[in-house]
Amino acid sequence: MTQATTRTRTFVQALNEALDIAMARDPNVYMLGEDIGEMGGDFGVTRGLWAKYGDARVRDTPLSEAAIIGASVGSAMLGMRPVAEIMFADFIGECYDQLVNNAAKMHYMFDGQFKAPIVVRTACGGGFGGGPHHSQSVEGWFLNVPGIVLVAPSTPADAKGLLLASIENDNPVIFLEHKALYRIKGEVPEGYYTTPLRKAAVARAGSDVTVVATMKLVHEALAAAAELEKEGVSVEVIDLRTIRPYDAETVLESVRKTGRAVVANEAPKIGGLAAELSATIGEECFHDLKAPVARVAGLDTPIPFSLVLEKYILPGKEEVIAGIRSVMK
Amino acid sequence: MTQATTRTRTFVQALNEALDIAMARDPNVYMLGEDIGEMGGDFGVTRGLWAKYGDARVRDTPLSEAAIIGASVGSAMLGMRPVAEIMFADFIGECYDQLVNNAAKMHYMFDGQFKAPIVVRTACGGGFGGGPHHSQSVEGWFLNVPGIVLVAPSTPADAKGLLLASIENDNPVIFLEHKALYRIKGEVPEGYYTTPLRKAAVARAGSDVTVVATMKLVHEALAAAAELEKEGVSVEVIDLRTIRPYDAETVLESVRKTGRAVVANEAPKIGGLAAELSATIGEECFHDLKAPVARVAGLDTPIPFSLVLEKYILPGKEEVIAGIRSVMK
Amino acid sequence: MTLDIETLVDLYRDMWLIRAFEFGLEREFKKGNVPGMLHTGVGQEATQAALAAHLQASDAFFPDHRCHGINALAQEKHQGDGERIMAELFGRATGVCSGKGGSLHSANPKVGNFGDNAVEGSYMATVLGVALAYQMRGQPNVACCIIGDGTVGRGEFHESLNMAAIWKLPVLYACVNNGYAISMPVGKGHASADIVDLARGYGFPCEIVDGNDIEAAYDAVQRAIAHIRAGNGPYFLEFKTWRWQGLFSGEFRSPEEVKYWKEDRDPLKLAREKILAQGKLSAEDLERIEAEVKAEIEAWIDFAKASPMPDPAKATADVYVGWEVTA
Amino acid sequence: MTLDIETLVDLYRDMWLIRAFEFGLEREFKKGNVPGMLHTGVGQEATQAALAAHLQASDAFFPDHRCHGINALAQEKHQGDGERIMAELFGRATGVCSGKGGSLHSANPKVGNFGDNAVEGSYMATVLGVALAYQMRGQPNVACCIIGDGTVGRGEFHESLNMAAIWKLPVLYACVNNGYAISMPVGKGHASADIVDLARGYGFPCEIVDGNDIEAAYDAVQRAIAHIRAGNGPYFLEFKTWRWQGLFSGEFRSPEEVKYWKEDRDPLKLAREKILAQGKLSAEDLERIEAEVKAEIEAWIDFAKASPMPDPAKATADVYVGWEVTA
Ligand SMILES: Cc1ncc(C[n+]2csc(CCOP(=O)(O)OP(=O)(O)O)c2C)c(N)n1
Ligand SMILES: Cc1ncc(C[n+]2csc(CCOP(=O)(O)OP(=O)(O)O)c2C)c(N)n1
Ligand SMILES: [Mg+2]
Ligand SMILES: [Mg+2]
Repeated sequence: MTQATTRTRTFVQALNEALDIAMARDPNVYMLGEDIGEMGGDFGVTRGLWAKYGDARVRDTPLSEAAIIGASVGSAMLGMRPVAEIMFADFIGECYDQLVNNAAKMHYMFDGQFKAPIVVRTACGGGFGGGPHHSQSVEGWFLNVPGIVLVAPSTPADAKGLLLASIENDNPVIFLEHKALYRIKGEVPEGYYTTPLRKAAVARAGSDVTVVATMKLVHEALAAAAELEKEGVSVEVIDLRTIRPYDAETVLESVRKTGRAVVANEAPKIGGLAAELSATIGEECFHDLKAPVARVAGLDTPIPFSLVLEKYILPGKEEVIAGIRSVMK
Repeated sequence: MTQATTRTRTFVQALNEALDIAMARDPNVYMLGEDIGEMGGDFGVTRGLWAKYGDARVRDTPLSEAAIIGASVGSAMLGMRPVAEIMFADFIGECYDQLVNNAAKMHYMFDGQFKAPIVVRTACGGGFGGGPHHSQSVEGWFLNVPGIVLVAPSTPADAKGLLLASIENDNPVIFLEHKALYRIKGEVPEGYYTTPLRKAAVARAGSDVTVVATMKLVHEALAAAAELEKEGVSVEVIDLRTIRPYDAETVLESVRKTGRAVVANEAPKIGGLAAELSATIGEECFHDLKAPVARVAGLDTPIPFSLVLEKYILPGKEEVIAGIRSVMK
Repeated sequence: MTLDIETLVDLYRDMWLIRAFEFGLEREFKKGNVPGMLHTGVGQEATQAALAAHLQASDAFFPDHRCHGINALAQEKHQGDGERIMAELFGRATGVCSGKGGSLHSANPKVGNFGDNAVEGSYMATVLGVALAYQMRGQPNVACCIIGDGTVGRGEFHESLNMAAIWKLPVLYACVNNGYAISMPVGKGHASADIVDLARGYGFPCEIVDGNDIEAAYDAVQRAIAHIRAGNGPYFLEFKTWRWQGLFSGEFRSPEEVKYWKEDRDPLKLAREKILAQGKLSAEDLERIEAEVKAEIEAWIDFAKASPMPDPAKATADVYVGWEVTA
Repeated sequence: MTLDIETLVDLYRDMWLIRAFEFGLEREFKKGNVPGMLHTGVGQEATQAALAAHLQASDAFFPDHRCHGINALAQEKHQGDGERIMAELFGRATGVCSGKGGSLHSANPKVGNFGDNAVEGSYMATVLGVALAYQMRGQPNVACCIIGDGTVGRGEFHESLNMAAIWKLPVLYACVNNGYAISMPVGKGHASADIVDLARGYGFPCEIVDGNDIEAAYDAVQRAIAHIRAGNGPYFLEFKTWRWQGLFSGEFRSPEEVKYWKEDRDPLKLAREKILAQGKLSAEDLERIEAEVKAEIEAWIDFAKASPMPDPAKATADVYVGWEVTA
């Protein structure tokens, strides 16, 4: 990301730019999904691209999630670069077999003879009263699946750079777009660039405690860090960016430095990303840790509809602050 | 389990007894799945029950995994007690949405008005050259799913008692049957009894190190313990039995006593059960731990066909021993 | 066929209730009083009223995202408290799911409402089990799943129809073909614009019904349910209709199409004409009914607004039956 | 129709190769030399040989669990090394997937073999994408998925046929209806024992073919592929056939049924009769061919057995393209 010129763009606009650039650069790139054509998708991420690239490369599909992923994978076997949209991440259970047993395993089980370079863009995350089937964080469903790549941007600039990198990557990528971030704005470089996969970013440098966060919780962690700075606590915030396979090095280096770690992820705590990070930190930084790693995560429940209930179970700035305080004791 | 009379039975026979008893005790119990009728299932678990209970209660289905789980859940909403068989756990991706978004959430999202007391029996685990789609350990796919119960017996007696308890339980249970255990024998009490869910067992008492294991790895851990005993290392082996929600108390109590922990699970290491256990032990036993928690798990790969390859990536006794040695250092 | 005037007027009232419910709800949604997403059933009232008229509290129906109306009718008919559907949509403690479900997950087994599943079409599998339980217990009930034309794209469509057929299950498939799945026209998303073409292969009766003609809809549902209750297995009804509103809809339909459906094919207008043609009620009689229904809906909205929010701590209840959540 | 003698004899040889392959494999499996599970295609040779005869290396086919034969034919025809299919089944380093795939996951894109997926039927979705790539690139190729009658139960059957229809994709559905899915008779597992009844609604051509008559099968595949290559969209062939062996099969079939299919309807016997009827080859000529093929298969088995096991450390290669596995 050495581009000089940046403009203020929303997360959605940044994604849209990435798709436009990828489509223009490589005729093998095409998109498919429900209502992504003339309508531009439920969240407007593909807006304008159907008009520009036409029916054949911006393909509206029926409500057939398994067929969407199957078609993506099959075309990728022949060198196409499909970018599929699964409207809400919650629906990815409908194509779980296609992703886990076929896309993720194909390169391996066929001894490297096929690749499945697909990107599955999907809107995840809660906070808007979407209820149990429109609000989930699904990274936990795929954490234990070798072969899958999970990418999770938190800023418009990364959204663009990571999406371009994902489309170029030769592995099947599930690209998580947190709905609460779609409207945030940030400086986005012009033109083509990629942000490396499998590389975490230090979103804020600090020396007392490390917070490893994803997506919306990066912002909550930054807000928590700003607040705790007033109390003299220096918080380092690491934006994981790629969830699988993740950049343990950057995480561990930071924790070795600070000696304290909080992992923050919106999905339910039990069996989620926070557990994996905590386990790895526990293994690798055993002698550096001054306090147990704290997990800041969703409560172990489905996501209720009513906003007061939803707020109760999802983690936010306050929970991150509490997590930090717990490890500072 | 206070029964006096026990008999030697295989794991398969023990499961078969449990099904027979459950069918006899409660007319709401019925079974459905592919080839479970006259044929008795791929592994013979339902053998003889079709002849005894007939077509209506032992239902052969088409190759329609989503419909099998859908039918189970719908009937459970009206108080039936379906026991579904998904022939190989690997195929559960085909009904992932049905389990995760409907069975697991129904009680919650409908405010307790419906229950989904289904049991989904399924054959998991590797070691026989089954290849990438007939060998997986799938507990990792459901660890981050609140509302799901994961049960995983390691002995014939527990297989029977846990299956009866699962059928009686009011929650949706995925009942994992490790294929490598089907033919093992053990003492099994006669008649009806249940083994409590959500309660781990101390499979072997010890004082130097705790190994928390599941299914086949319980046996590997016991073998490892026997071997290390000769070297003067006293290993406590905990059989988790219920994987979600699990019995943290028994685990933590043991680790607090021994100060050293190894978690052993056949699924890939990254993002799996071993991570969850390690994280929780790290949080709760921070000051008791004399060494970092060791994870003994599968390598981060799909399961290859050729036996030499499969053996390389799956954990066994040797890997458990290495794990124990690493924490004894 | 011609319905007797009492039935027709009752149905008219039910249809009006649906429309008033949806318009009131939409108004409140736009004001920011209703969280989440909104999909309304305006234009599809005849189909919903016909189904509600024939389904008993001991039957089961799976409502989709446009079925607030049928949910409210069932609630009103069997428990007399339709306002609890409204309250659920407002996320209140008095809602049928105490605010946990919302628009897309309102259920109440006591009135036969087996709940929406917002993963469109997943309950095409669930409905099999409900029907199977009826069959195994020898109960003459019907399990009805209401699906849109778009939802037919899901693989479960095939698994469900096939299993219902081979097991002769008492399932009523009520396919509400309103021409679109969000922006996708039915003839573009499916091999046939007539969904029955995809259903006929399973060998049970399939019918196309004018979903905007309350008499035709009422009659078809009656016929289908009689067939099912008599133990003859599943039945498939495709209601041709059109939705007036719904998020992400307007811009993909021509002004002619909109005019045709709203002016020439409005199910309420058509029903009103039928009633007046019988010469037993006057336009004023109907206006009185409309005003009464409208007032009732406003009372429901007031009830919802005045209801307390759920206790936040309830958010961890009922994850597991009998077990507390520990994290 | 009658095939010319050269074609017929070639097909006879191919069918014999399949049968010899399967019998040899089964023998070795019983000796414990082949790990995992085994499903053979004995009895279904005509269908497989007909498909193999018409598919080019630049086409794609998805073989199912009984398709060792078609895999071997493709491998032999396009690369001259059918023994690498055998070696794969033995889990050897010389196998087409270096032992990583085995019986249920043998693939080789160079011969058009896009690999089995042992989650039965999942590739009904994958085939769409292969066909879509051909279509988008203007290539006149065919993507063929071979599915059993039982596999038709999967929801992807519907999603696949529907999407292939609306996008007019060059897909050949080759449904091998051998009457059973493990123990489930086709007429019990499906609403119709004729799978075409479930496929016709999608509006593209569907045919029932005598899968044990090599001439009928050859002809049907030719016709279907010509239709597809000409850009007319998908085609569905249902081959009626029967499998001799296969795990978990025998006990659910009556002795009469077994006798009928093995004696009266053996595709090899039927083909032999056709050849001899043309009067150009003698029984001895055919026996010579059979002996040659048999010897070749034994050589393949010897090759497989003599091949090295894979290097265990390769077990962590190729999980990700370009990235090493770290745990
Ligand atoms: C599995 C799944 N895919 C996609 C969606 C998003 N979605 C919600 S409604 C809808 C369109 C449904 O169309 P149809 O069934 O015709 O119902 P209509 O809205 O027209 O009444 C879609 C695609 C969903 N909820 N679930
Ligand atoms: C999704 C899935 N469900 C179940 C199985 C187990 N299974 C393997 S083969 C088979 C029967 C398939 O029947 P059919 O398609 O008719 O093929 P046949 O064996 O008769 O050739 C089944 C149920 C599987 N492999 N995948
Ligand atoms: Mg519609
Ligand atoms: Mg078959």
